[in-house]
Amino acid sequence: MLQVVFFARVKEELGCGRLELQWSEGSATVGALKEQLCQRENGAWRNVLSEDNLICAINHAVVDDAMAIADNDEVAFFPPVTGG
Amino acid sequence: MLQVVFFARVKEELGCGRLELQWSEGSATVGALKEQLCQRENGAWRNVLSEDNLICAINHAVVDDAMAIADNDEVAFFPPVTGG
Amino acid sequence: MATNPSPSLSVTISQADFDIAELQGSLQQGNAAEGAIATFTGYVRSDQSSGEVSAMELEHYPGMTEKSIQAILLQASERWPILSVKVVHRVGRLFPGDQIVWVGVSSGHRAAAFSACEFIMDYLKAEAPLWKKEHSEVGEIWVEAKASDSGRARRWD
Amino acid sequence: MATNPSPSLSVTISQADFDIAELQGSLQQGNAAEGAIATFTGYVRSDQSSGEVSAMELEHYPGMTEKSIQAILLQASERWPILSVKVVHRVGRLFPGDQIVWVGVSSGHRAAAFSACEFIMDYLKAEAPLWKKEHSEVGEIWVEAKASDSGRARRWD
Repeated sequence: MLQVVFFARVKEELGCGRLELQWSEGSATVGALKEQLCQRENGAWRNVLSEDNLICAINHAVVDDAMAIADNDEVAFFPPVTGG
Repeated sequence: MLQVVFFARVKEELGCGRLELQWSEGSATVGALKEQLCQRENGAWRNVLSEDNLICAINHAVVDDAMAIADNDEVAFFPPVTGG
Repeated sequence: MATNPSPSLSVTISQADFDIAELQGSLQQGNAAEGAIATFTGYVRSDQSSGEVSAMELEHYPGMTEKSIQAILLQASERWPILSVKVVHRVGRLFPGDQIVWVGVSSGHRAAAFSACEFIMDYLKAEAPLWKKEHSEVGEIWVEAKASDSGRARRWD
Repeated sequence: MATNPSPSLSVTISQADFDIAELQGSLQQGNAAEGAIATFTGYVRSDQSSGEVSAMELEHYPGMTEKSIQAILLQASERWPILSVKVVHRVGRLFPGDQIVWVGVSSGHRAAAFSACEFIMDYLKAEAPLWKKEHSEVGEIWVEAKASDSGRARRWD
């Protein structure tokens, strides 16, 4: 299983904070997982997840679209950070 | 009258914190006043007041040896500052 | 070396307010070399681009936020001779004038304390997963990241 | 302009110890633009070049010291958008771990607060008539000015 989590504006716009997905070949990289998620809700998620500045972290480390995802990873998607 | 004040190591080495001097032609610039002071105690003050890094202030503003001194000025001599 | 112990690096994410005097006191460990503490406190401003802000909400990524700030503190401690450093960042609902973040750095001398403190704030703004939402007359608005913030972090590279 | 009042610039020279929380609180004037406070606190270190220091004496030039720090604060306020700034410097006899100096700067944003705070400390070290004498096993020694301190002030020119 993959834990997929969303934060802040991304969470709000998707109306979803956390998903559990079966790990599969189709979700074996960040890019592939994103494409799979983009198809949800008849493609409504694509607007949110195709943003250029979307950040992805695997197990709390920021990664890029080419990064491989292993089973049981926690994959997070969130907008640019604005703390401090 | 001139008020002449000394601080920190300079005060300690001269054994003097404050002097009142008559203003005169011989004390009309910082350089002239310094030369006059250097002759005190049989020249013992010269060791202290001829130090390269001695700082002079007139009425609380740092000045150089060429600065004119007016009657009633407060003239201060002190070593490089070390606060903070 | 026994005479140069690892610096203490501490991160707290909390809804609770903090006491700056207590935090600064906790940086002091009775070390003979302690000579300088630089601190930064961030507050909720009410005048924002979205208008007069009445409240703010801060969201974080539990686990990753602490970890990423800890990594920034480690970087700072490798770069400057830090004795002790502490970061406290609040989350949840905050109001104008409220304290948001506190960073304190203890070092032997001021140059290291100032540099490390500013470095930590710059990286925290650019890298720590925290997000602000402003509440104002015009509604609720997620604060947009500023290009200047990632620029300020990059200038330390 | 009424909307951009002159910053508050305050200098205190005193034998008494100070309370950092009270000082930081006094920088906050309820201004909607207050977003950032940077502070610096200097402490008496016991490990000095002259050996293990047991006490320190700080002498100042009453009148000139306040005036010269006030001039530094004015320079800082002309250079950065400061809302409020305060300096407290102790004089007299101090012991290891004692607070010596506190500088706090309130501004809308952190960059100005950090820069102004560090600028003030650098100039204070280089220009304010204050002198330290260390008491240690080897006797009483006036601290020598460091070339690096005048260098640090000059880098702002």
